[in-house]
Amino acid sequence: AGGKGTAVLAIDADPPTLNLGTTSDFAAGDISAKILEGLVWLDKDYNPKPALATAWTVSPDGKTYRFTLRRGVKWHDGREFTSADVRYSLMEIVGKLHPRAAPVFKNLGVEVDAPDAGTVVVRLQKPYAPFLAQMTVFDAPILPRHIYEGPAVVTNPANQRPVGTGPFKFGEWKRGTSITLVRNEQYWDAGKPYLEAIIFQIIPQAANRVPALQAGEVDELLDFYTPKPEVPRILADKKLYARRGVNIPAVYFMMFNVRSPLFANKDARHALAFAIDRPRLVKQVMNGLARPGYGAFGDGFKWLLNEEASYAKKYPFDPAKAKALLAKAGVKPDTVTLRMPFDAARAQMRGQAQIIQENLRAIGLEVSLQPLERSVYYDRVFAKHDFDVTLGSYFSAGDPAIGYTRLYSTYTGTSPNTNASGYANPKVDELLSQGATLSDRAARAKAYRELQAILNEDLPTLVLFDEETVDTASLKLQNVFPALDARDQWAGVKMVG
Amino acid sequence: MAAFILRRVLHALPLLLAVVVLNFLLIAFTPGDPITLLVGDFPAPPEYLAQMRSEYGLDQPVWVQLGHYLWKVLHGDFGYSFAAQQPVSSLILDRLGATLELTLTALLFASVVGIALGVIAAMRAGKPLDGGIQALGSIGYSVPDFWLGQLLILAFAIGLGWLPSQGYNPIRGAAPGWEGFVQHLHYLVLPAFALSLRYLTLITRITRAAMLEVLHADYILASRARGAGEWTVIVGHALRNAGAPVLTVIGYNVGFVLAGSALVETVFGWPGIGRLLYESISKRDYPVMLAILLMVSATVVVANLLTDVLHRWLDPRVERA
Amino acid sequence: MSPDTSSAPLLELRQLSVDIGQGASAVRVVRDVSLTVRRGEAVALVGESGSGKSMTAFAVMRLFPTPQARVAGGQVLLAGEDLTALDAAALRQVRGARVGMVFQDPTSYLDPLVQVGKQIAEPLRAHGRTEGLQARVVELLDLMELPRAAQVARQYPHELSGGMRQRVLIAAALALQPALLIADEPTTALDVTVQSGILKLLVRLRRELQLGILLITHDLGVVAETCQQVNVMYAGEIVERRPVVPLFEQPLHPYTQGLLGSMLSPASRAHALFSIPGGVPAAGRWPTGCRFHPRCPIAQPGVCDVVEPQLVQRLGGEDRCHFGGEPVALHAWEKQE
Amino acid sequence: MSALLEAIDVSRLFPVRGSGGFLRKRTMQAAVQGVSVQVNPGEVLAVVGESGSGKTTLGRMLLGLTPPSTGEVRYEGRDLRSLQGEDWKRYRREVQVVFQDTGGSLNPRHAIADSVAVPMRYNRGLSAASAAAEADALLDQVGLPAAQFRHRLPHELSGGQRQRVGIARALASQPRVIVADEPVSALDVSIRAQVLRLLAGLQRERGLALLFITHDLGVVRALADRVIVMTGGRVVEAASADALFADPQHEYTRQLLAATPVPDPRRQLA
Amino acid sequence: MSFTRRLLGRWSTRFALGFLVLLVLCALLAPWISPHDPLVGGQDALQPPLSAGYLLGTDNLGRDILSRTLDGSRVSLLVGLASAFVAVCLGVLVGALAGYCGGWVDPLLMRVAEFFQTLPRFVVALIVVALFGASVPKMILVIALLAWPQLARVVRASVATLRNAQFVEAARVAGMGHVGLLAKQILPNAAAPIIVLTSLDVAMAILMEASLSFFGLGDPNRVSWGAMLNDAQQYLRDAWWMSAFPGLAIALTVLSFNMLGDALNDALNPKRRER
Ligand SMILES: Nc1ncnc2c1ncn2[C@@H]1O[C@H](COP(=O)(O)OP(=O)(O)OP(=O)(O)O)[C@@H](O)[C@H]1O
Ligand SMILES: Nc1ncnc2c1ncn2[C@@H]1O[C@H](COP(=O)(O)OP(=O)(O)OP(=O)(O)O)[C@@H](O)[C@H]1O
Ligand SMILES: [Mg+2]
Ligand SMILES: [Mg+2]
Repeated sequence: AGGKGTAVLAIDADPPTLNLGTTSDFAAGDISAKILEGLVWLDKDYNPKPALATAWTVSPDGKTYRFTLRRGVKWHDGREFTSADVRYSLMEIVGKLHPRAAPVFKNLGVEVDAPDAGTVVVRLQKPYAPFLAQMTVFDAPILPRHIYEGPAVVTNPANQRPVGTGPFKFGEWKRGTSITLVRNEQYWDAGKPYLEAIIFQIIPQAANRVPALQAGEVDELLDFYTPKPEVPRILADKKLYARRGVNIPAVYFMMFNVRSPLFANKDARHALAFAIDRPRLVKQVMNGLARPGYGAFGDGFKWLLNEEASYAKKYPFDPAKAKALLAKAGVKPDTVTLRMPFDAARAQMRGQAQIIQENLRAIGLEVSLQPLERSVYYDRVFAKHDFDVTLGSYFSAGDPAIGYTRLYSTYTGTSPNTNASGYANPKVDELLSQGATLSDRAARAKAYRELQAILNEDLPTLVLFDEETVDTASLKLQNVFPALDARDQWAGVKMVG
Repeated sequence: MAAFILRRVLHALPLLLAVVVLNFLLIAFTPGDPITLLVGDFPAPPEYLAQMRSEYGLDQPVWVQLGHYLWKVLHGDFGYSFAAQQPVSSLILDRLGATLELTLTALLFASVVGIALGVIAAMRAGKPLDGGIQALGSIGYSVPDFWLGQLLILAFAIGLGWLPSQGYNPIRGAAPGWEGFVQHLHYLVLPAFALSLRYLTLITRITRAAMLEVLHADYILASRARGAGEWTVIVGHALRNAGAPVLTVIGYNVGFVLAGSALVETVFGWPGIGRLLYESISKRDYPVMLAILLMVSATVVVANLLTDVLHRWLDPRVERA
Repeated sequence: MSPDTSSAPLLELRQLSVDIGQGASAVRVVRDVSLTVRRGEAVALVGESGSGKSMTAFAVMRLFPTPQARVAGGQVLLAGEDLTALDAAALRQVRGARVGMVFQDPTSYLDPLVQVGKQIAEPLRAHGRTEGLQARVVELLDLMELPRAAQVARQYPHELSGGMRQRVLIAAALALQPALLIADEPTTALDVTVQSGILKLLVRLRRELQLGILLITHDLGVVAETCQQVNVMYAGEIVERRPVVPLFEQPLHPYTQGLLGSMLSPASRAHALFSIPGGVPAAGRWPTGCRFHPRCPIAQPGVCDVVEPQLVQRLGGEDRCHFGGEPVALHAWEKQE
Repeated sequence: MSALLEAIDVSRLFPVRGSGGFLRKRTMQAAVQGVSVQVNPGEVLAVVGESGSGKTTLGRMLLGLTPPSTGEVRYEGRDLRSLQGEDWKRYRREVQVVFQDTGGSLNPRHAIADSVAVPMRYNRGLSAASAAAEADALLDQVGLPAAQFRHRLPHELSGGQRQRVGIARALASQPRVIVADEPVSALDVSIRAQVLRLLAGLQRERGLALLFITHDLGVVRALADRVIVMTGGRVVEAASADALFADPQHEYTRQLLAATPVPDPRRQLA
Repeated sequence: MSFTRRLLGRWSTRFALGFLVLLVLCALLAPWISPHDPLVGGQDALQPPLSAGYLLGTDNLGRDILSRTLDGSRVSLLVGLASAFVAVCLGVLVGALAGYCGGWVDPLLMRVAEFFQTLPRFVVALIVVALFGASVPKMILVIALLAWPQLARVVRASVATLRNAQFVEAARVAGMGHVGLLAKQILPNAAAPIIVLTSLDVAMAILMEASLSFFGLGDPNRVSWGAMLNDAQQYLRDAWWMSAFPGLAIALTVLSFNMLGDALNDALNPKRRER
């Protein structure tokens, strides 16, 4: 009772787990964000809003966070939610197992105290500007201690049928077909949620998703699942609401292996920046749903842009200049073949790679495209560094310090999605650390501007474009996408008609 | 007969063992680390990776892993899928029904229609009808099935809107009872057709050839000389004698249909084993891959066995051991 | 009991022709063949391989081993009724019911996948009998002098010996007590001892059931043992026809004489063996004039290679030789040697 | 007189898949059982018997195509198994075969002159040119004028002509013994006589020994000096041809004689 | 009727042969007859067929479909012919050995063949190429490795029968050795099924390459029809020409090889001559 309507949301595949504390899988986040909650959520302007925490204070040194928890919240199994759950979740699950948060927690030396049932105190060993932004359900979901306390978190059956505090309860998982959530009658925000149920429908073939949306079989299709060429069709459809461009910044880039003799030379890197037709990439690969590369941190965070150092100024499309630079770097035309591995599973990479191949051939560089299965790709690029250039894309998760730092900071390990270029610059490391720890935004911006000046010149990585997103929903759904992340905050969504 | 089956099963066991071992080694010696996929797109701390690795036994030497695996398979345990965090057997069982439904429908459709068309073509050999069936058959056999699937969706689902483009059941739930069943059948039509077409045309061709081979056999003439009607002659004698090669083709192609389901299920979003296999390949889900490959191989072996048994049963000349 | 020669003919072929192929490429493999079989009479059709014996037999029931073949002219009268005028359904009523047919190779003419009992019962079923099939099958197998009839009925062709298979074929042909049995080389594939058993059986059936038999063979020894009338066929035509005794004692056509001469007898020695030189020309490539003249010892240029001889009545039979009435013809081959 | 080619107490077993049983239980069945024959130089020995009596198997053992299970085959007094190198080659060359199946015994893709030349090339080691010349001569000799027939493929010949090619091929090795396995039973009456005459003539002219397998007593009478009669894998009677026809000893021989049709219409079957 | 007359008697065979000859010519001459560089695009993306300068239109990166289709024939034919060749060599060798030697060799080799036959071809190819990376030689090898058993079985059956054929025994009595018997007497007479299966294997290999490329597992440095279809997937509704032409090219090529196989089957089989 109370809810009305069942919304159908498209996803691409069965998620590996619904325990958001251990995965950054997109579909898992899509589903679990309706079941679980974080301490805060981020609105469209990156502002933290109360979720399980009703209020918080930050100490002046930026090292201590005190959260006041919402009272009277019940887990879906009827147990009371307390600060012990928060402490357990942050220390034992998120801090240890979350692929994004665990390294940060470790780096910051996070300690969590629960002085009373309604209060949690988090202590960091050094200040970290985006800390609150990382307390969302996606990076720090709060999980029930009474269910997880025990030996193996990763194999806990609750990962398949999670128990949370969120507006929807887990219903049924038909593998390969759908996952159904039902209304949480006990939800703390009385009256919400408005929907009776949510069905996540698995549509594995991308080409079938937009037709399903247009036919009304599906009520929401996020950008992540949408084939780019179909976007104009969506935008033209009067029955659909599209949220365009409000998104969490993400950049697509080409990383140079500066260990290789060729790209140890800055001129060669510059040559490629001049040679690659970035507007064409945007137009033909992304169907216009992107902005040509702006600089080391893209153009998604308006507060830190450094226009002086931008690519538009430094590296306009100019094959002749590129050729000259190559010659200067000592490369004879048509003598070198670059190896360019990329992740075969990502459709956009192939198109980019082919255009880049074409652009570089025009300046006398042959490129051998090497699409690899993902784990092989990780192994080749991040562990073995066996490449000349490679394509990738990193997601900022709402703050440059969370998502982009790993592109440039000195890194000697072999983990995937790190800085594989081999670029190491103490000055850059220093500035990155400032950007992450200063709490004053203006001060952070200064650090990032300086970083852009250095990085756009050194160019260990060439940012190709900033992705733009189009998240779509049927007009039958109201109040969709109030949060920065389109997957978040579905308690307020209503269904009409 | 029982002894024959037993002997064949005994023969099949080393074969299946070889399949398991080869697949295991094939997968084990590929570059790359499945754990890196599992943790997602952010750098995870090495301790965490190590913990995961030991959790799934991936830190042991290959031959130890193989030994463990064989031991477990012998006990009917196909391991634990790290990508789905479920026992492999329950994962497969979940999907088995859908695949059986799809492949059996496709097989049945292809066999019945294929044999009928083959018989008709053979009886009209050299006539326009035969030419038409053969031409359509050749074309059906030549169109790549993934492309065919897309064309079918484009034509019948998106263009004409007669049939759903993908899925297994209406999303908001099927109607109860009979009506729901009919609704479900709508979802079955396109994938079953796409999966069966190549097979159907193959059966048509083989049936036609086999029928031509026997239609002029002496015993057909003899049967006609005894005044037997066309139905008796065609079905009672000709088809029966043409049955062996047709049966062989049907039986020996079960494996291809199963393998083809990987493609068709992916294109049509059918929640079956084929798609599970495809997904598990891209996720490096070793245990699932291994189990499905073993299952497919075992199905092929069983299908071959059934074919032989049926062959023996149909043809008294094959000695009964 | 001697055949009832006075009665009306059971089977009468009138000027029967068979073509293979269509239009311009059609080849006439049987031309203007006439012959007669009466009740209780065994009539032989002999000749070398390729002379058109089988095609003649198939033409009776308009049932050919190749779809290209067809009856091109003439009549087939069965008890006075013209079978060539019947439509397919009516013809089916004749097949198996009024005419039975037995073939050369009992193995290939039995469906390997069907129990022989079922095959024997097939004509019964095909003509609407549904009851007492089993009993009739056993009865027929008994008639064929097969021991343990009921058991044999349940066996498959490959489980039987050649002689047994041929008996099964005969049983199936006789299931509906047809008046006429066409037997196309029924013993060629069999051992001599088995052959003699089958021949004895046919002789018995002919007499006991008043069966008319058209026996096709190339073995004159078999003819001598079983038949009353003999038709000799060469290159698609009947070249001589006469009752068996005069044919053996006084053959008029050189071809008949040649055939008789090349028989092996216990007395013959290899170096003295006789053979007709050359071979039957391929169908359609018949020589002009008399079709036999290229192999004929008494052929005369200007006559035999120009003028087609006609069947001429003489000495109680007919023959197709320009010199059949003249003394040369009587000892044609001796003069050769 | 010492035998040229002889089988001494040979038997040959073939596996028959037995019925029932758990795992494959092989039972062995004897196709030939304790048979001894001698072929003397220049003599025609006929082997008669019902179908399946082991005639072909015996012939194949004498030809070295099937090894005997027990007993031994000797050529010029020496066990085949002990023949090595040159001796084996000589045996190979001097013991030849003519098969029954005129269609199947010639390679359908080879012109007949090539088929005839094969034994000259391999058994006698002639050069291609001289083999070709000799093959032509042989074809002429068996009544197939080489000029006309040399390039024909087997399917372009009649059965009798094909059988002549088969005989020419056997002669091409310049053998001393020919094993002829039912060489005429597939042929038309008139052609049969041609082939028999040819064989008899060659045998006389070249002093060939002939082992002649058949089930036709007429053929035996026409050709043979001595006869052995087989049933069920055993020799049941061995005698000179004349003696056999005059006074058959074994019951089966008598049956065989009685069953042979007599071309006398006055003695019709009753 | 002569073999060629028999072979060319049907219009379908003439069509198939004509198409294949054309295809081979296209493949050989592709660099010279292509109107554009198949790898170079530009701003003219998604132009429909018959638009200025592009007979068959352009793809999403502005590359000429006609030139790409022509260029794609090279990979398809290379993979098809080369893998069929490898498969035939392997299959004939193994089949001939098994059939001729008999004894313990036969069941051993046939078990090995059976083993490869038990593996689902496409799936194994998918896994191997996915895990070990794609390249044309690798694809050829994988496809050939999975295709040979069928040939081996057929060859073995023919050889085992022919081994005891009378003309082979006659040649044995004529003093021919094992190698001569196999090479000169037996194998030429087993050629019919080998030739027929080869043409079918070529078709199968072309399809397999296309399927793998369709899954994005082809070699992206070379144009192939399957890869073109893969590119076209997302544009199915907006640019039908992107998938239509490579799709047709695959279908026609496979069809032609199949028809050729059928025709050879009929022409080489004397029993079928008159039908
Ligand atoms: N299927 C066929 N297609 C073409 N010609 C055929 C066919 N069957 C028979 N013939 C030809 O018809 C002619 C007569 O054949 P038929 O079978 O009647 O001869 P036959 O006298 O019965 O010979 P045999 O003693 O060999 O059985 C022969 O010249 C033969 O070549
Ligand atoms: N290779 C073999 N394998 C198994 N059994 C065989 C083999 N060869 C012959 N036999 C069996 O041995 C027996 C004798 O056969 P064989 O061919 O020697 O007889 P035959 O006297 O030549 O008969 P026919 O007159 O029919 O040619 C038969 O029962 C046959 O089935
Ligand atoms: Mg005949
Ligand atoms: Mg024999």
